[in-house]
Amino acid sequence: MSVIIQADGLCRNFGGLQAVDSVSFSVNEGEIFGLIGPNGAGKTTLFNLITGLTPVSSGSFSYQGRAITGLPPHRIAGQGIARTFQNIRLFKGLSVLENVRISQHACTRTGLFSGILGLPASRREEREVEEKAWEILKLIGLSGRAAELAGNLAYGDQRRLEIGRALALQPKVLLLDEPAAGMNAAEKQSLTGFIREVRELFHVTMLLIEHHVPLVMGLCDRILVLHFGSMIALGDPAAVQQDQAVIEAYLGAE
Amino acid sequence: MKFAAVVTLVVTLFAGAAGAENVSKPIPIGIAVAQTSNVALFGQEQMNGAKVAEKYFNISGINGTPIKLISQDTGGDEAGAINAFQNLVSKEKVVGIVGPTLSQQAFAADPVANRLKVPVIAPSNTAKGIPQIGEFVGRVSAPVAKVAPFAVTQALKLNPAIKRVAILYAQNDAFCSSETTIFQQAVKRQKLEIATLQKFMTTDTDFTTQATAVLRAKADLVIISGLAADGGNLVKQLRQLGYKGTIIGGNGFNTTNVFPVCGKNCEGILVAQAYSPLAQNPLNKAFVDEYRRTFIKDPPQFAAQSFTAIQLIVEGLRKVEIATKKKITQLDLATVRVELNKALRKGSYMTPLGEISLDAEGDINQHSFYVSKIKMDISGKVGVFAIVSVVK
Amino acid sequence: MYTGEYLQNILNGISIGSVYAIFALGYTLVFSILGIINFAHGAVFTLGAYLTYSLAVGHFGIGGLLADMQVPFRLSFPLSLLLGSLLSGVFGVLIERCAFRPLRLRGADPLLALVSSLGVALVTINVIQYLVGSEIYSFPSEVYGDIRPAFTFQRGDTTIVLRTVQLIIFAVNMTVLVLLRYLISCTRVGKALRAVAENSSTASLLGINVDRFILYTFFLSGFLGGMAGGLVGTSFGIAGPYFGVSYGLKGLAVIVLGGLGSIPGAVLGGMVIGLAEAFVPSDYSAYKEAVAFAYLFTMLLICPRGLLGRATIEKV
Amino acid sequence: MEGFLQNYGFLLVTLLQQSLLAFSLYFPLMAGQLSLASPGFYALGGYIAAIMSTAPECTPLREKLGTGIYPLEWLAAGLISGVLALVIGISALRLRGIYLALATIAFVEILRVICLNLEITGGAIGIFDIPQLFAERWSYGLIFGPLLLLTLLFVYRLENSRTGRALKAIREDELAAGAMGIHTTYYKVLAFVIGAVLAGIVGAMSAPFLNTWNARQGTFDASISYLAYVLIGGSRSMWGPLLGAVLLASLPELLRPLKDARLIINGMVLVVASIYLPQGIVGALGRLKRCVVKNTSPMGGER
Repeated sequence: MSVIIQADGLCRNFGGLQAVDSVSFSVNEGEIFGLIGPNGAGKTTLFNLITGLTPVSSGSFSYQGRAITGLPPHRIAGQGIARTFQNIRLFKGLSVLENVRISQHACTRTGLFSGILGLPASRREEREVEEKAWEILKLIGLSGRAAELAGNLAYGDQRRLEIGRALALQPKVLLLDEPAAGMNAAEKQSLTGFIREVRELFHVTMLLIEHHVPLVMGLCDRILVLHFGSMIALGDPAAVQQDQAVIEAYLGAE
Repeated sequence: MKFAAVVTLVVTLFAGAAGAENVSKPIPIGIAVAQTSNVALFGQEQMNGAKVAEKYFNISGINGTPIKLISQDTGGDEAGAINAFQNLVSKEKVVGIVGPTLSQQAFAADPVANRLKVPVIAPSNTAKGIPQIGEFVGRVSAPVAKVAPFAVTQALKLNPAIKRVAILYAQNDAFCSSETTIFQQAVKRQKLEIATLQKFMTTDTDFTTQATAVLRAKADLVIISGLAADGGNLVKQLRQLGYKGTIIGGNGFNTTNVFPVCGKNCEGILVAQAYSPLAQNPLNKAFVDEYRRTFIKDPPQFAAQSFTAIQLIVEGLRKVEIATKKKITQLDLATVRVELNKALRKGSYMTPLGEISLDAEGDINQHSFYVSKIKMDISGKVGVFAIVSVVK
Repeated sequence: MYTGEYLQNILNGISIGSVYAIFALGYTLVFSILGIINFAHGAVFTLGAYLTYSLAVGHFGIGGLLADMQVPFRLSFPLSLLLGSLLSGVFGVLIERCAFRPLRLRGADPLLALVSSLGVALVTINVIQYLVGSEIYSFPSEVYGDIRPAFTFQRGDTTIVLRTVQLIIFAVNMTVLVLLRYLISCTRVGKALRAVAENSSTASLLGINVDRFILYTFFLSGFLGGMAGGLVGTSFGIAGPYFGVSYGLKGLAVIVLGGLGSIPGAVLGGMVIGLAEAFVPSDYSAYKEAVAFAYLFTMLLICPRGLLGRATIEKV
Repeated sequence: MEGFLQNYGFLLVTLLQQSLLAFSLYFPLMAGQLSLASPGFYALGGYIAAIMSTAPECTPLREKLGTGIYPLEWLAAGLISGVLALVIGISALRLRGIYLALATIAFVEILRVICLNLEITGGAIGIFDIPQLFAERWSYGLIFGPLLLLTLLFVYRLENSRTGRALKAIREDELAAGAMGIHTTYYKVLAFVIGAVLAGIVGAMSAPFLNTWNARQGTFDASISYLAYVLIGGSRSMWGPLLGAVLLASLPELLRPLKDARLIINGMVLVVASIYLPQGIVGALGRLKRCVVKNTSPMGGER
C-alpha cells in the first residue's frame, strides 16, 4: 500500500492560540483514517490546512508524493482532495442537481465562449456532467428530489448531498468533517454502510472526523487522536482505545 | 438584425401619415429648465422670469390671442433635457422652446429641436458653440468673453495702483472655468501680474487654503469666478481673514442670492453684468415692478434672460402674423415654427437687457453692459447692485 | 512649504477632519450594529444643517412651499444646533423604522437596505427642496455673538490664521468624543450596545431588547450626522438641499480608512483625510475631491480592515 | 408610428440603454460581487468614443473609416474598459462584500474627478457636438436593441454553462466553491470584466446618442440606480435587470405630470419596492405563479 497523504510537522496558530501543533502522519491509499479528539482539539483546523482554506504556519504536507503546501483551495481540490463541512455548506439557493453539477467543475474544461456558443465539445461535456450527476444522485438516494433547493432538504439528506457533492469531484481523497453529527442511531447505522459502499465504489481514501466513538471504531482502519492541537496517539482502533493518554484526555475533557 | 428590419419597414409604411395641424389656442410656448436636481437653483429663477413674462405679454397677447407657458422639468442631466424637449415638441406642440438651464444639456437637447425645426432660445447657455448647434438655436445670454473684461477695466479706473492680481475659480463648473480664462486674458492685456491662481469646487465650503494663499501673494485685486454660494462664501472668508483690496466677482455673483451668503462682506464687490434691475428702460421697469410684486425681491439675471427669451418669441410671433397676414392659430404648426425662427433673427428688440438682436447664427448682440458695485445696507442683509458705469 | 504654511495646513486639516469624524461616527455606529451602510446619512446631514439654520434664523423657508413661514422664536446658536441635532436624531429613528426595520424583519438581502436607504435619501432631499426651495441659504455671520471671526498670529513673515469656527468645531468634536466614549464604555446602555454589535442573537438571548437598541443607535447616528451638518453649515456659512451629497460619500472613505465599525477608527480616519486634503498643493486643488477616495482605494488594497479595524475569522 | 417614435423613441432607447447598464452590474452580482463600478466604465467608454469622434488627431482615421469608426469605438471602449477592469479586478476582488462595493465607489469618484480636470476630456463642460451615427434618436435603438438581445442571449447561455454554474456557486458560498475546485478569483474577475466591457461599449454607443459627454455621466447616484434596477427587478433571474430597468427608468418620465414632486415619489417607490418585493419583481411573479398553481392543482397543500 502506498502513502497518499504525508504530513510533516504541521503547525498553525491563531494569535496566541496553537490550534495545530507539529502534527505528522501519513495516510495510506484506500484507508479510512479517523481523526478524533475533544472539542477544540484542532481537527477541523487540520482539515482546513490540508484543503488550503487556512494557510499553514509551518510544516508541510504532500499528496501522492508532491508537495501541495500553500496551494490555493481550488488547486488542491482539483488534484483530487474533496471535503465536506462540519456545519454543512451546500449551495443552499441552488437545486440539488445543480449542487452536484457544480462540483464537477475541476473535471471539466469548457471555457466561457465554448459554453456560450454551445460548441460540440462543450455539449458533449455537458451531457457527461448531467449523466454523472444523476448517477451520484441515485447513489445518495436523492434522485427523486433533484429539482428541489438544497436548503430545503431535511438535515440528514443535506449531509448525504454534501458527500455526494464531494464525490462528484471524483476525488482520490475524501475528507468528511463529522458526517454523523446530529443524526439518530438508525441514521448513523445507515451512514456507516454508506461510507463503506462509497469506498468500494469509488476506491477513495477517506479522512474522517467524528465524535461518535463506536462509529469511528467500527469504520476506521487507523485513528489519529488530537488534544489541544497536539498528536497524542496514532494507531489501529484497538490500540488507540487502550492508550493511556487518550483515556486521560477524554476523561479530563468530561 | 431582424428587429431592425421590421422597425425600418413599419416606419417606412407609416411615414408621411402625420397630417398638418394648426397651432392650438392659447399659443403654447415651451419652457424646459431644471426644476429638480442641484441645478434647480437656477431653473427656478428662470421659471419665475418666464411666468412674469407670460402674465405681462398676455395683457395684449399676439394681437389678441393669448399665449400659454408649458413647462417641462429637465432635471440636471442630459437625458432629462432631451425628454423634456421631446415632450414639448411632440406632445405639447409648442411653437418654440426656452431652455435648457445648462450648456451641457443644450448640447444634448438642442439638436432634437433643431432636427424637428422648432426654434430654441437659450436663456442661460453661455458656452462656445451653442448657436452653432443649428439654425433653429439662438440665445439671449451673452457669451462670457463679452461681459467679463469690463469689470477689470473698471477696477483699474477706480484704483490705478493695482498691480498684483489673484484669480480664483470653481474648477468643476463649466461656466466658471471658461469665464476665468477670459479674466486671465483681460488681466494680461492690462499688463497686470497674476500673483496666484487658485482653484476650488462649487461644492467646497471651506476656503481657508485659498484665502491664505491670496493673503500670502499680497494681491491687491482678487477675481473670483464662482457661483453665488461658493463665491460669496469665499469672499466672506477672504474678508474675515483680513483681505482689504478690491474684489471682482464673475457672472455667478450677479444675483441677489449672494447677499445673504457674504452679508456685510459683500460690500464693494465689482460685478460686470449683462443685466441690471436698475437699468433705465421702460420695459425693464415694468418687468422689475411685476417681479417684485410677485416674488418680493429684485429679479436676478437668470429671470431677466428667460423673460427676454419669452419676449423674443412673443414679438417674433407678432412679426409672423404681420408677414403672413394671418392669425397664428390659422397657420399650421410647422410653418409657424419655421417662420418664427426666421422672424426671431430679424430686427432688434428692446428688452430688460437693453437693446438686443440675434445675428444670423442666432447669437446675441447685446448693446449695453453694466459694471456694478455691491452696496449693502446697515443690517448687512439687503444689498443692491449700484451701477458704476454703463458700457455701450 | 515653510513652517507657517505647514502649521496652517495642520490647523485647517484638523478642523475639517473633526467634522468628517463627527459625521463618520454616525455611519460607523450603524454599521457596527447592523453591518449595513446607511446611504441616507448624507441626507440627515443636510437636514441637520437646515434645522439648525431655521431655528437660529427664525424662518422655515427660503423659497418653496414654506417660503413665507416664520418660526415664532429665534434660538441662540448652541441651542439651535442642539435642537437641530436632536430632531435629526428623531429623523434617524424614522429612517430605521421606514427603511431598515421592515427589511430586517423579513430577513431580506442586505443589499436591499442600500436601495431603500437611498430611496429615503432621495425623498428627504427632494422634500426639503420642495418645501424650502432649491436656494442655497446662508447662516448669518453673527451666530457666535461678538466673538471675532478670526485670530491672526504673526511673527516675521509667518502668518497663521485661526478662525473661531475652527476652534468651535474642534471643541465640539472633542466633547462629542468624550461623551460617546463615556456612553459606550461606562454606561449600561453602552454595554448593551456593544453586546448587540458583537452578536445580536446572543444579545437577545441575554434579555437585551435588540430592537430598542437598534433604535438608540439610529438616534445617535442621526444626532451626530445632523450635528455635523449644523456645524459645517454654521461655520462655512452656507447650506442647501444638495449639501450632504459630497459629505455622504466622503464619510464612506473615512470609515473604511479607520476601519468599518470602529469608533476611534472613524475619528482617526476623519483626521487623516482632513489633513490629507489640507496638504494638497493649491496647484492640484481641483483633485482635492479625489484625495479621500484615493486613500480609500489604497487602503482597501493594502489593508482592507482599515487602520483600527478588527480581523474577522470566518468559521468553517 | 413616426409620431410615436418621435414622442417616445428617445425614452425607449434610454430604457434599452439602462437595461444594458443594469446587466453590467448583474454580471458581477451573479458571482455575488457587489460592484458599483459600472458608471465608471460607462463614462470611460463614452469619453473614448467622444474623443475618437471629435479629436483632431483622429481625423485621418475618421476619414479613412467613415461610419466604420463607430464599431471601432465600441471595440476600443470595450477593450480599454476590459483591461482596466482586469487590473482593478485582480487587486480589488480579494475584497468581499461591502468592501468591494466601496472600492468600486472610490474608483468611480476618482475617475470622475480626473475627467473633470483633464484637457482631453474637455474639463467641466466636457466634449460636445459629437458626430451622429443616426439622424433620429430612436434609430439608436438599432444598435442598443441588438446589443441587448445579444446580452440576453449571452446571459441565458451563461446561466446554463459551466462558467455560469461556477459564478452561482461563488455567489452561494465562496469558500465552499473554492473547496469544490472552483478558482474563485478567476471567475470573480471574469464576471467583473464582462460587466465592465459591456458598460464600456454602452458608454461608447451613448456618446453620439446624447451628443455630448461630460464628467456627470458616471456618478455614484447612477451606480445605485443600476443596483436598484437589478435588485428590484430580481437579482436571481436574467429577466430581473431587464424588468427593473424598464420600470424604474421610465418611472420619472411617467411621473412627469407631478413636476417637482416626481423625485419624491420616485424615492418612495424605491423604499416600498425594497420592502415589499424582497425577491424582486421576478421573484414576486414567481411566487404568485406558484400560488396559483398550488391552489388549482388537486394535490395542493401537499409537501
